[in-house]
Amino acid sequence: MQNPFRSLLAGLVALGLALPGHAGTTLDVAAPFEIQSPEPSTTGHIFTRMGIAETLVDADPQGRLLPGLATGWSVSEDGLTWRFTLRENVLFHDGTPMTPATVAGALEIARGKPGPLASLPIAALTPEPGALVIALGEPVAALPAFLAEARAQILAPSAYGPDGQAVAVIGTGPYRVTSLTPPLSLRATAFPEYWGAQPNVPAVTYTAVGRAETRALMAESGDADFVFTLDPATVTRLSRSDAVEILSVAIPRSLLLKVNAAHPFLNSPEARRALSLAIDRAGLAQAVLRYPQGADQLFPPAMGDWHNPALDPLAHDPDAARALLAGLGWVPGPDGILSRDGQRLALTLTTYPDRPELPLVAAVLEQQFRAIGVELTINSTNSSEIPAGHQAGTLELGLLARNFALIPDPIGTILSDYAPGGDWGAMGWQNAEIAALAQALARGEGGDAERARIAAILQEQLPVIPIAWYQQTLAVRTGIEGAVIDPWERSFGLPGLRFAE
Amino acid sequence: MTILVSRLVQAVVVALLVGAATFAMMRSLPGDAAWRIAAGRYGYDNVNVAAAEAVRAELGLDGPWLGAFLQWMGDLFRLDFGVSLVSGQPVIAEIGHQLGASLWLALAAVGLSLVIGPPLGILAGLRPGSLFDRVLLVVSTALKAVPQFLMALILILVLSVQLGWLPAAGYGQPRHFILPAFALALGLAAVNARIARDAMASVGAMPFYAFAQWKGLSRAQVLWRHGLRNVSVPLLTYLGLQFVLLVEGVVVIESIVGWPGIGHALVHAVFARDVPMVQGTALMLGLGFVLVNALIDLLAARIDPRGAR
Amino acid sequence: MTLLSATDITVLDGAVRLVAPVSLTLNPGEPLVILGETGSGKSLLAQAIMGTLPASLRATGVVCIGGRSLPAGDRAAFRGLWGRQIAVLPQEPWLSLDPLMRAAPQVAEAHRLVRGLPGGAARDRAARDLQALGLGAASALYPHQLSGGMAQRVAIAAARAGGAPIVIADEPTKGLDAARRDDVAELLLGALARGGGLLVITHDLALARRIGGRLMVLRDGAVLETGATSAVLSAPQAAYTRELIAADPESWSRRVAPSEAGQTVLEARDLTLSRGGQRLVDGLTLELRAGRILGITGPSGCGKSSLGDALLGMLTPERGQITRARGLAPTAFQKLWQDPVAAFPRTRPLGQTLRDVARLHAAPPDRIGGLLDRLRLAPGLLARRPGSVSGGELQRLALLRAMLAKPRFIFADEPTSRLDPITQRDIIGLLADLARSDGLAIALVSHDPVLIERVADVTTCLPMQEGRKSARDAAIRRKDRGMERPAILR
Amino acid sequence: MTAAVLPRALPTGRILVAAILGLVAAFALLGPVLVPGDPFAQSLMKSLAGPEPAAPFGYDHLGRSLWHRLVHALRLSPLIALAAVATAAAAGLVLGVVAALRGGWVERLLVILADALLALPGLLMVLIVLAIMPGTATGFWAGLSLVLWVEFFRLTRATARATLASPAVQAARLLGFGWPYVLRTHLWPEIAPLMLTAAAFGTATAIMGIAALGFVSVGMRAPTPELGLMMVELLPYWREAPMALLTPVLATFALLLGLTLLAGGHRT
Repeated sequence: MQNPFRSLLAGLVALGLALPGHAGTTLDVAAPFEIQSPEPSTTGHIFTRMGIAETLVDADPQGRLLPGLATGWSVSEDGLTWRFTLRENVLFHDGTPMTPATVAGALEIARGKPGPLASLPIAALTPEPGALVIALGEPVAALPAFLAEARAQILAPSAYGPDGQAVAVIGTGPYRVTSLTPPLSLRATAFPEYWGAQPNVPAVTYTAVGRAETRALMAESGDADFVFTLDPATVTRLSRSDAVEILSVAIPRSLLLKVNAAHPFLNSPEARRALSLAIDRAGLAQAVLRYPQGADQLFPPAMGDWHNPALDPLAHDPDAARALLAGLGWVPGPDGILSRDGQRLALTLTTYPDRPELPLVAAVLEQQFRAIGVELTINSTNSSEIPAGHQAGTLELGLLARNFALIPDPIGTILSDYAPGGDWGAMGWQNAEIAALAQALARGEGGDAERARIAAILQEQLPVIPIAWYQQTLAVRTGIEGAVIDPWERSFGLPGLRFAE
Repeated sequence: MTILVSRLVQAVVVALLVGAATFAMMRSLPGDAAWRIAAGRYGYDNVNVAAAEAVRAELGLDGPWLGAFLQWMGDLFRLDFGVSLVSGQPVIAEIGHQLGASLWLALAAVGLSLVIGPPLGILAGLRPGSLFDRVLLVVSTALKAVPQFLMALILILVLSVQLGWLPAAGYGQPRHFILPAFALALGLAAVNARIARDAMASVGAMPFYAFAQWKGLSRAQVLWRHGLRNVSVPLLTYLGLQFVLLVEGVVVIESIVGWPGIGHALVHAVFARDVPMVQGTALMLGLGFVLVNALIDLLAARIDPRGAR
Repeated sequence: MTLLSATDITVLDGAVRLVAPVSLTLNPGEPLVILGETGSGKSLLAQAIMGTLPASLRATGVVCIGGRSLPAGDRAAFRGLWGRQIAVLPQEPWLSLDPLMRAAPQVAEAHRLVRGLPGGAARDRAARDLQALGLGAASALYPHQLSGGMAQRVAIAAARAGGAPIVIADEPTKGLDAARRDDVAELLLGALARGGGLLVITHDLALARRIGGRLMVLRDGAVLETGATSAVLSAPQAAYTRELIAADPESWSRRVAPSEAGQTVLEARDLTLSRGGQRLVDGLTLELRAGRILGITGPSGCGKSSLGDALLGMLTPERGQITRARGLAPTAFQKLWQDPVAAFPRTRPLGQTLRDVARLHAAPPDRIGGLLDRLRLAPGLLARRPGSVSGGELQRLALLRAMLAKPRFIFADEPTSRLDPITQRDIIGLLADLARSDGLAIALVSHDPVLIERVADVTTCLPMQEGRKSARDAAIRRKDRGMERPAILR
Repeated sequence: MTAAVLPRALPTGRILVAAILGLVAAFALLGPVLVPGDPFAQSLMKSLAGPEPAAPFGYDHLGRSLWHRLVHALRLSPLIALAAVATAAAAGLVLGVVAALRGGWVERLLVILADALLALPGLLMVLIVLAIMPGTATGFWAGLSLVLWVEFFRLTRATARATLASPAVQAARLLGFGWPYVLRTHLWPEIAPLMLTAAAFGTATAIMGIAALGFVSVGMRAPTPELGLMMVELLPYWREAPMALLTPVLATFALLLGLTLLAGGHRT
C-alpha cells in the first residue's frame, strides 16, 4: 500500500511545483484584515493601504501631514473655515475626473457613517472651483489629520449605491481593483492614468489570512511576498531565515489594561498603582511579546512629542504593591487572595483573541496578580464586550491594544478616550484638567507643555495601566526592495517597492 | 419516487431546524447583538457607542418574540436570507462566492479519497485475512484516529514547513489544492477503504460470486463484471453519509489554510455573530447533504434495481 | 468411457477427517445420486471433486476429468475446468445470480467469455437457451423479479452455457416447493440426453427417486451403501438407509385420530386477512378442537403464517371473527416457529429462559425435568445458548417451553422444514403424541402435502390469492435469503 | 456472514485498546500525583524550556508545565465527551425504544427529526449551541449531546424494531411476559454491544470536535488547557520547541486511536 500511495503523493507534489506561479510581476500581500465589502467605513483601511484609494491629506512616517489629493490647505483666523485646494487632473479608476463636487459628495457620505469624521462639528462642505471649503461649528486644529484617515477616502460617485453604501471601489490611487472577492482576496493592477509616479510593481494581490501562524508559514514558504503583522514567535524564527527580511518599527499603539475606576476595589489611585506594580513588564515583553522592553508610560516614543521621557517610569515591585493594598485595608486570606470586609479581591478581566498576544498577556497577568493576592478571571471574548461593558458600567478590567493613531494626530484618540473617558479609554474616571488641556490642544492652542502634563496626569492617576508599546512587524521576501513600515498604519507603501534584478 | 418525497421532507425539516436554531442564536446572543455586529463590521479599533447605535438603528434588533420568529421563518421559506450583518452584502451573493471554492476543495478531496481508498480496500477484500488486509486495517484505523485538523497540521509541518514543497495556505492556484485536499482525503480514504474492503469481502463470500467463477469466468472477469458493481452500491450510499464528515472537515480545514470557502465563512460568521450568514451557510450545507443524498439515492436505485429497503 | 473418476477423496479440517476416503465414477448417461443428511459430508465430497472447498479445509485424493488427473488438494488446477468441463449448479439459485444483472446477460457472459462466442452471437445463444427453458419473457428481468423455479432454470442455463459435459448439482431443490421438484429433476435429466454426466447431491428421497441411476448413501463422511437407485430405495441394506427411508413422509402410516373430538378451543368465522395492503386469506372458516390436528398447507406466501398470527391474536383480521373457548388463559395459545434459533433470546442460556417461563407460570420445580425426559432431551442442554444446540433439539426445547405455559392450542408453523427427515419424523411424532395425551389442539403448517395428509385430522389448503405473485416472491425471498445485501447496509 | 469473513477488530486489538486507553487514563488521573504541579502556573523565565523533574514534558511558551497542562486537557475533553455521550446515549436509547414500541406518528416524527439532524454537520450544530449557551464546557456538552443522540437513536430503533418483531419476542409475549422483561432479556443484550461501540465512537467524535474547534480558536478559550488549543498555541514555536507541540499531538492521537480501536476498527 505504500508504493501507490507514495508515488501518487509524489506525483501531486510534482504537479504543484510545476505549475507556474506569478512571481516577478505580481506582489502578494498577506495581512490579517478581512475584506468585508467595498464599503470604506468597514474596509477602507485596506484600500488605502493597498494604494487603491487616497485621502485628501497624507502623512509621512513621522506623522507630519503631507499633501494628498489636496495640494494644500489653509484655515481662517477664527479656525472655523478650512479651504483645501484640490489636485488637478486626477482621474478616478472609472475614467471620470475628480472634481470639488465629487470630493464633497464622498466626504458627505463618509461623515454619515460611523467613524472619526462623524464626531467632527462640520457645518457644511462646499465645493468651490478647484477647492473644497469646510465650515466648522467650532475650531478643530487637527482637521487635516482627520481627513488623512482611511474612512475619509475619496471614491468616485459611481462607487456608491443609492443608499450611500459603496458597491465598488473606484478610487484614485496608483492601483486599480481588478477583482474583489470578499472576505479574503483582492487583485489590483497599476492604474496607467494615475496622477503621480507609476508604481514599480505592475500588479498586487491582497489575501486576508486571519491566523498568525498561517501568515508566518506563507512568509516562510514564499507564498506571500509581503506579510503584515507577525506574531512574536514568528519574528524570532523568521529573523533566522534567509528567505525573508523582517522589518519592525515602534508604532503609536499601546497594550494597556483598562480599569473601571468606579469599581469599589479600583477607585483609588493606590489600588491601580498596586496593580501596575504587580506587572513584570520587562519579563512579559521578552517572553510573550519578544520586545526588548515594556512600556514605562502610556504614550510610546513613536508618538513623538506626546512621549514624555521625564516621567518616572512604571516599575515592577510586588512587595510595594502588597504594601499599597494592605494600606487600603486588604488582608490576605488562607489561599493568598486578599479580602476586605468579607469581599475577595476577585476581578474579571475581559479581552479578545483577535490580537493573539492579548489572551497570552492576560494569562500572564493572572499569575502576576495572584502573586500580590488579586484573583483574576479571564474572559476572552468578542472585542465588543469591552466598549459594551464600558457603556453598561459592568466592565472591571479590560486588556486591549489601543491605537493612538486612528488619525495621524493622536489628539483625536486622546479626546475620545481621556477627555473625560471613552469606550477604549478611561472608565469611571474624570479629570477636568486633562479635559481642558486636550480640548485646548484640539483647538490648536498649546503645545509640548500641555502634552507633557497630560502624560504626567495619566501616569499618576493610572485610569489605564500601560503594559507594552507595540512594534509593527513585517516580513518581506528577500529580493524586494524599498519596504518601509508606516507607523500610522495607513499604507503598505506598495508603490515604493521594486523587485530586485 | 418515495425516496424523493422523504428527501423533500428531510430538506424541509432541515430548513426548519436551521431557522429555529439561528433564530435562537440571534435572540440569545450573549451581550448585545448590536455591539457584536459592530465589532465584526468596524474592527476592534473602531467599535464604539456610535457604531453600535448605528447598527442597532439599521437592523431593528428589538421587537416582540413571536412576530420576529414568524417573520424570520417566513423570510427563510421565501428563500430570503437577508443581508450579512457584517458586510452588508446579501447573504446569497456571499455564499455564491464561497460555495465554488468549497465545492472544488470538496470535490478534489472526494476524488482523491476515491483514488486512494476503494482500490486498496477492494484489494484487501479480495483476500480477507491476508497480510495486506491486516496491514490496511492497521493503517486505516490509525488514519481514522487522526482528526482532519491534526492531519492538516501534520501535513503543513512536514510538507510546507520542513520540506517546503507546498504552500501552507493560500487559494487560487492548483498547487494550493494539494495540501488541504490531502488533509481531507486521507481520513475519508481510510474509511472508504474499510467500506470497500468489507463490501468486497462480503460480496466475495456471496454465492453468486462463487457461481460466476464456476461458470468459467476468470477472477478478473468476475471482479470486473460482478464484484465492482455490487461493491459500488454500499460505497455510494456511504459516500452520501460521508458528506457530513466532509463538510465538517471542510469547515475546519478551510479555517486553517485560509480557504475562502463556505466553511471559513461559517466559522467567521459564528465568531462575529453574523446570524444571517450562519443561517445561510448552515442551510446551504444541510440542503447540500440532502441534495447529494437524493442524487445518490437515485443513482443507487439505477444500479441496484431491488428498490429502497 | 468414464467422464469423471474420483479416487480416495478425503477432506480434512486440520487433523479431523470430515470425509473418509471415498471413490466414485461418473459415466455418460448414468446419473449418480449422493444421498445423506445434513453433516453427512456429501457437500464437502462434491466440493472436493469440483475444487471448490473453502480454503480452511484440505482435500487429498485424485480426480480424473476429461483425461486429466488432478490432485484434489490443488485447488487452482480445477479453475480451468469450471464451466468448460464441469457445470456446477448452485444450492440456492436466487443467491447465485448477480442481483444487479438482468437474467440474459448472466447467461450470455458465459457464452462469450467461456465459450468465446462474439458478443452478438453470445446474446443470441443466451436468448435461445432461455427460450428453450420457457424463460423467454424473463430474460430482461432481474433475479429479484424471478420466482424460485425461474431462478433455478436461469442458473442452469448459465452454468451450462460454457458447454461442460458434466453437471454437478448440490441440493438443487433446496428452498423449492414440492411441485417444482419434478421440474428440476426433468431439467437435470435433460443434460444426460446428450451423453453428459450428472452428479446430484441431495437429502431428498423423492428427488433421488426421480433422478434414478446409481445411488450412494453417505453418513459421517463414509459411504454406507451404493447401488442402483431403485434397488437401494426399494431394498435398503444398511439400517441407516432403512431409517432414512422410513422417515420420509411417504412411508409414514396415517395417524389415527381419537375417535371422540374434544371441545372447541378456537373458532374462526369468515376470516379475511390482509397484510401490507395485500389480501391473504379471504372468508376462511375453521374450528380447532382439543386433541385434533388441523393441517394447513399451500404454496409459499399464501398467508399461512399470517393465519397463525391472527389465530394467536397478533394480527387483527380485516373481517370475520375469532372466538376462543371461555375460561382459557391468554397464554394457553402458543406457537412453534420454523427457525427455533430465532425463537429464543440469542444470548441467554436456554435453562435460564425456561426457568423464567416456569416461574412466570408458577410451574412446580420438577416440571422442566419431567418435560425434558418426556421430550427425550439431555439436561446438559440447558447450560447452552440457542446457537449451540442442534435444530431438532432446539425445536423440542421450544415445544418444552410452550408446554410450560400449559397450552390448549399450539400453532406449529413449518416446525420441521429446516430439519432432517429423521428428526422431522421425531418432532411431528411428539406433536401428535401431545395432541392425543394432553388434549392439545394443534394447527400444523407445512408445504409438504404428503406430510399433512399423513398427520392431520382436518386439512385446510390455502389457495394463492389473485395478484399475489410478486408479493409471494418477495415473501419467499425474505424467507430464503439470510442475507440480501452486504451487512453494511442493514 | 460471520466473524471469520469480517474481522471486527485487530486480533491484538483488545490488548492494544486496554494498553493505550489505560495509559492515557493513568496519566490523566495519576499525573499530578506523580509530579505535583499547577497547569496554570507560569514562569516566564522557563518559556519553552526542556524537561526537568518538576515538569517531565518541559514547558510551553509561557513557561507552564506541559505535563500538567496535558493532564488537565486529558481530563477536560474526555469528561465533556463522556458526559455528552452519556446524555446522548440515554436520550437515544429511550427515544429509540419508544419509537420502536409506539410506532405511528411518534416514530415518524422522531425519525424525521433524526434524519434532519443527520443532514447537518455536527460541528456546525456545536458551534451554534456554543453561541447560544453561556459556558463553553456546558455549551460543548449540550451541543455534542444534541449531535450524538441521533446515532444512538438510530441504532436503538433499528435494533429494537428487528428484535421486537422477532419470533423470540413474539414467543415471550405469547408466554405472557411483560414489556419490562422483554426489554431486559431480549432487547438490552442486543443493544448493549452496539451501545459500547457507538459510545466509543461518539466519545472519539466529541473529543475530535472539541479539539478541532479549539484549534480554529472557536472552542475552549485560553488559558484553559485543551488539546486543540494547546496545539495552536504551540504551533508558532514549532522550530524552537518541536517536542512541545508534539506532546499534545501525540496525546490526542493516542486517545483517539484507543477509542477508535475500542469502537471496533471499522464502522460506517
